[in-house]
Amino acid sequence: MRGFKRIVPYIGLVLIIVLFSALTGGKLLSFRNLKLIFNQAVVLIIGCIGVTFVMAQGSLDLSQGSLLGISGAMAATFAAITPGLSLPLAILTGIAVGMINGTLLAFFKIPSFIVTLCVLFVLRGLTVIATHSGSIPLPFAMLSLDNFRIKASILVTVILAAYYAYTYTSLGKNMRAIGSGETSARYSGVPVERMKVLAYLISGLLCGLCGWLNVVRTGAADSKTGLLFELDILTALVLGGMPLTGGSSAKLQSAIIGGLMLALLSNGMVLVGIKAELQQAVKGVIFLLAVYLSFERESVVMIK
Amino acid sequence: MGKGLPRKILIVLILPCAVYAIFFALQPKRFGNLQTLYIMFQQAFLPSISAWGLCFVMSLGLYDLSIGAIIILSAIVGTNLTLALGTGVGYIWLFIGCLATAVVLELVNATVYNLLKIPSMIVTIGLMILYETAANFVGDAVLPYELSIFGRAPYNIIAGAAALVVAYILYNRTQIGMQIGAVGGSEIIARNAGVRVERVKMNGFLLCGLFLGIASFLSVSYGGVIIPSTRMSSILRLFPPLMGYFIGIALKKVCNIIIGIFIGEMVIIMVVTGMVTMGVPTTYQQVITGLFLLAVVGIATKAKTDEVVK
Amino acid sequence: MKQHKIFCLVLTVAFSLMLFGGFSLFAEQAPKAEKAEKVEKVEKAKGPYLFGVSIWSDSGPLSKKVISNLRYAAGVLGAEVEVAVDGFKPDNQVSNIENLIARGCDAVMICNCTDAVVPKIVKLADEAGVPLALYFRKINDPEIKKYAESSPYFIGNVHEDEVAVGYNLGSALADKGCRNAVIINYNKGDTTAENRYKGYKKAFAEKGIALLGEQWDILDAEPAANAAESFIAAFPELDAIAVGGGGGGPLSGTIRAVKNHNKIGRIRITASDFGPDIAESLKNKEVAAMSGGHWTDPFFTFILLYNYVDGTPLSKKVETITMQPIYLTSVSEAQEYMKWCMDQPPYNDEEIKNMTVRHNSSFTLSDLRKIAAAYSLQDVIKRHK
Amino acid sequence: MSLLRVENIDKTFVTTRALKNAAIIVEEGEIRGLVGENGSGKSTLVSIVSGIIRPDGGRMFKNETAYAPESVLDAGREKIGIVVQEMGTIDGLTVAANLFLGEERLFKRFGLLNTANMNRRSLEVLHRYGIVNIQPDADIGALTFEDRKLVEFAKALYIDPDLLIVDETTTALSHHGREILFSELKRLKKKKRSVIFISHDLGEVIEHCDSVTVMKDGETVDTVSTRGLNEHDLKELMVGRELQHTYYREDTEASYEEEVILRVENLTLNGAYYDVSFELHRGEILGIGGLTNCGMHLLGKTLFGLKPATSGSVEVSDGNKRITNYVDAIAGGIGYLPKNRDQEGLMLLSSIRENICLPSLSSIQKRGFISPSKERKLAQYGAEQLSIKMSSINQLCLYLSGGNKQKVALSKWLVKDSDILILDCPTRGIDVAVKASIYGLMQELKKEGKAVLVISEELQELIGVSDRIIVLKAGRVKKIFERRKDLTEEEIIHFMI
Repeated sequence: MRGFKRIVPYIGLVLIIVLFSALTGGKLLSFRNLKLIFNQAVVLIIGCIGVTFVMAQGSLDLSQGSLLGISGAMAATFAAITPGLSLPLAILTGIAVGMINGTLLAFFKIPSFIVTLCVLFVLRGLTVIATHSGSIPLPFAMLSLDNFRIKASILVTVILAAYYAYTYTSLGKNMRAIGSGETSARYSGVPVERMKVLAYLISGLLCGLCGWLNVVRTGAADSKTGLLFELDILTALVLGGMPLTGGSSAKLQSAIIGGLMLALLSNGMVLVGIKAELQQAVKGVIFLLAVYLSFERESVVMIK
Repeated sequence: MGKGLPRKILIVLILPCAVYAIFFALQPKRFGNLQTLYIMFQQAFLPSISAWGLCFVMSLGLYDLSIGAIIILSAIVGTNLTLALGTGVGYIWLFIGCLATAVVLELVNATVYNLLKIPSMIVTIGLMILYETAANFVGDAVLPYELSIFGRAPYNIIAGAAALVVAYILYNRTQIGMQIGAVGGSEIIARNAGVRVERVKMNGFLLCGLFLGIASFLSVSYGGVIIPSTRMSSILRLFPPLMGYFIGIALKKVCNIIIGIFIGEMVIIMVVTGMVTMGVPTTYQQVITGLFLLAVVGIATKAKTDEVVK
Repeated sequence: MKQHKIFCLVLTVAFSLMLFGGFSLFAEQAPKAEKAEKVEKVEKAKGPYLFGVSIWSDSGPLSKKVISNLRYAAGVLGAEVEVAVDGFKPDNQVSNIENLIARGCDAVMICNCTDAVVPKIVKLADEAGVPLALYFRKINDPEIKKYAESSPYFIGNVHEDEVAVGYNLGSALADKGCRNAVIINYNKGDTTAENRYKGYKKAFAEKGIALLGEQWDILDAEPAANAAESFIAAFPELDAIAVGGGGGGPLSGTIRAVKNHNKIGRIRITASDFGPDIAESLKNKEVAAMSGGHWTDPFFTFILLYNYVDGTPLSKKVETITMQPIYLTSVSEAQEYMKWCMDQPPYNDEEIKNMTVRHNSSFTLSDLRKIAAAYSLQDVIKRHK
Repeated sequence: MSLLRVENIDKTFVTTRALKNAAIIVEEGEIRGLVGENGSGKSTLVSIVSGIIRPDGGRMFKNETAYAPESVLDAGREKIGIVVQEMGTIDGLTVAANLFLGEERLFKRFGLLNTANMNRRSLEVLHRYGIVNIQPDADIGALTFEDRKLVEFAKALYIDPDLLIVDETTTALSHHGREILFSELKRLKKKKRSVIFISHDLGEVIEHCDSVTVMKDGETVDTVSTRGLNEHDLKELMVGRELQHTYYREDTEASYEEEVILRVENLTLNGAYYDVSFELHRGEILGIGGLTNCGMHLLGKTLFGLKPATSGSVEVSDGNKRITNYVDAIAGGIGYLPKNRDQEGLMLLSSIRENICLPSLSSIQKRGFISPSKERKLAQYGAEQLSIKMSSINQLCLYLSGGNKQKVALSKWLVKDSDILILDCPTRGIDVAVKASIYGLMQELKKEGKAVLVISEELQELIGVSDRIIVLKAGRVKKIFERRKDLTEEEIIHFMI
């Protein structure tokens, strides 16, 4: 049964692909469209990967939406000065915010739900200020950076690096250990506080990268960029089978599967021509169903 | 008991008084007058009522992210019901409509949570999307002015105060409230003591629905119009009550959470109104409110060294 | 171990995707692929035309009316409309355009959230060879405008002169003798909101009205009522509230606040975007003047696109069409507006058909401009009475 | 007619067989002791009797009528009350609310709770049992553990039970608390009520009980009268005679190398322990004994760098490194087995492999890369070394028995090759066989030249394994015993209390 539950997200992904390609007469799997889905999923997947590190510890990161906005705004602002500065600044912004999140959680012991929610507010305000209450266009020259191969290599690099760090290094193992049992992990020598800050740092870093990718993709940093992105990430991860409690059953694959699934759904429903007003409902039902089937009740002591 | 009480009251009043004093000092002409205070007092009720509802769910250790969608959908159903049923004693229909819808929706929340046995945060996100869609299909809520007497003083204060009393009694003086506290404290011990945990959780959601019903009734009376939000944007309605709840939790040691929530909402509204009157741009308001909340919660949270904080 | 295998599989797929993607990039540049694409297009043309619309929301009076009106017009012309919601977020706007093009839309239209997103969208349309037009918007940034106009697939845009809207409403306040005003507006940073704000400020400066305060990001009735109450309490001298927009909710909330504080007659309100209860807001003269009914704007964008797709473009150049919103000042006007514009389409089937070259070979761009410029309550009544 | 008759009760927790054909008969007006090793199934048995958990099979009769409680409330209706071993009160509620949890309807009037009445009743109840220092409207979180236990005791008593079950409560109680407890038991007996009393303090059991039932490995082995019974006989019943001689070390001389491996100087943690100094040598097993709250458990945590001391120092001789946090401690070669295994010792929701490898990750990684095969090998090696019973190293620890859990918790320090092992209650709640293997392991470590520090509440164990025993009383070192043949518990206890 546990084996089955583990592969529910994969089955879901395959089902969605089969269903939608049947409904669209194969249009879904045309190269053009696959590229589109990839384009739309890149930012989400990278964002999800970052948050995976946080959720592996059983914490939440809800600050992503505004972080995407502010890092994008920083990228665009500095791109106007020198295009070369945009990426480092977006990433630095992410790291700084991650540091703040992590420090407030680890050392001030404020629950992550509250910390990241408050930071979400603060950053949204800062985004609006940074975009001068509007939007900052990117130099035209940088639009060419929205290139499939650049994005593909960034995504593959991020996936490989994250997968490596998550699976084959003490970093990832320590983080999952914190999710499985913080006290036991501490008593086994896991530097819990450092790991917590580090997880938010990674999450922030990758979100900064997302911010940059997003700006390059749209050509604009807008005051509304990334609004509710944190919920997209949360749903994608949960859809991909990520347990909210974290721990050793938290898999990095969830980020990829979930991100792809969400992008496939959005794209597929437009292709099939489902009425716009109904698309959300379809998503909601699939979401609940997927979690219902994949949720590992036996390995959770209490369902909150 | 008696001896600590004055001190506690004093501590509780420090926060709102300090905020008031700061803005009064900065803007004595605009902020200080009684009317501003009166208006802020009225405004604090609306988010407080939702927060009281939320409190019953959050006290159980559960989340309800769908409250925004529930308020919207109940207000829309209630209003359209009223308009369809005739408007003689319209606000009674409106009240019943809003209340019944909200309670039914929370019943759905609780049932799905109990049946599917998946975390409440996930359940309520999923259902939030469905409620939003439903609301969008029903249409807008447009309440005629004659039916919205509960949107203005003193009726809104009467309704709000009644809700406060009800919330206080339910939370502190009933079996349901006490059992909610017990299950929130320790599900296992409560179960061992013979508390029927599933039913208590159900009750928590239903009570939340009760207050959301009142909140949606007062919301539509106050603003006159409620337009459905889609694409999860109804979650934006969750934040004001949630902020008050956070402050309520922070003040828990010195005052009852129901009253703490109201004080919290009052303080937040003072901060916002204060900034409006000072002419602080809206964007800075968001930043300042966020930082303020973080500061209050940060100062009040004193986790024990060994405590696990997620 | 099973996990590992599955993950490896996914990785392989990702890799191959990347590789193939890379190839297809090459392939696209090669002439061969272009041919293939053209063939595809010819096939599409056989079915009814499909128009992709990316809109900010699918709820609220304005967006709902836009969608229903477009669907109606498309129905008359035997075309179809595919709607995608973007929430005014740049990334979603780009994704929507991508998805709509992938859906096989013959043309796409969008209300862009900012000028800055236009180059990307134009680029997408260019690459796919799908005509694109904007509604409710004009491009302010000269550089972006130049870029967009250089594209063969950018058809044009339809917009209202929002600065003029703000100015007119601001002047209306001045005419009523108002001296101290506040502005309640929706999203900070939104082009339309900012333009209306500019118009108001211009009018206030010219007519000597003091702007006491402003509050942004208000999209619902209750926060608007909150803000209005705060203003009323803080500024006893207040005699005018300008509501920048937000789809009717904020206006309604503001009216309620003014009513609840018994300031009717002492505080004048102006608003853009009609609320859902238009007649009520004018009944007791709470509202000095309001503008709205501009939901026909996307309809003109649609006509532009339809003629283009049908092979009879109205112009070879990028065209900008300007139209006026409807101003309402009295209950009777409101009732007529409801009757003639809301309960029945402002342009009937025959009129819509006459706006296409297919049904009316003498139809030209200047005709369309005239129709758009003439759009007003009187115009609609005159035509349909 | 017996008050309670329990027959053939079976209970299995996932993979652990907790009870096998357990049976007990309690007569009216009898105080029955229930003794047995940790993990022998005492708590499980009384949990079933009191309705906390349900049995897999077997029957129960109360007053010769079938009795199958679905909840504690059911049991309460049948007049069976229990004071559980763990925390049984809920933070954030008042004393009164805890006292009447699940029984709130008693105070309902017109749907509301009359809290004033509830407080009054609570005060009455508390006073009735001589508990005068607790206010009913106080938040229970503000009380000490003892006071919270007394509230639970009052909660179990106020229903006027026919049968009261007291599960291992006395260790948490002070002299005053115990007096309250035992006088109440006497009163119950006088009223022809019965008691099941679980305690590890055998002397206490013999003194206050009429008869005693012995449990071992989930079975009820024997029931004997306490008249003329001595502790030694009772212990033999509990442990089983055959294991007695292989259980502990056979040598009777203290033996360790000269080299000091860990030096503790003037260590003080206010409120816990004061001015503790000692040296731990290579090849030494050093025991620390005392009452539960004598500060020795916190001392263990400080040595491992988890609880910073107020003053004084802990130094690892290897490079004279001072230990101030747990990361340094592990780097200095210290391993720590906490007392609370399920919360602190193991990640229950992780696999055996993950648990065993966690502290060793830094040593098996190569330029940041941790090879899965190396990890597997390490875990396999660790698991085999202690012969952990499992389906595979990928099994979740949640489903292991107590003894195997303890082995996993120990294994992670063995594979880490720690020089110094701090074991806090290493044999708590595990069966005899595993106990023996842990003692054997300690001796092996000693032979390898490692140092072991055992913190234990069981004196017999300390005497059996240690080279030296440090006795703490109220946080201060009272006496250090060298290993010798005729060292007795009595001699040590003298310094403990």
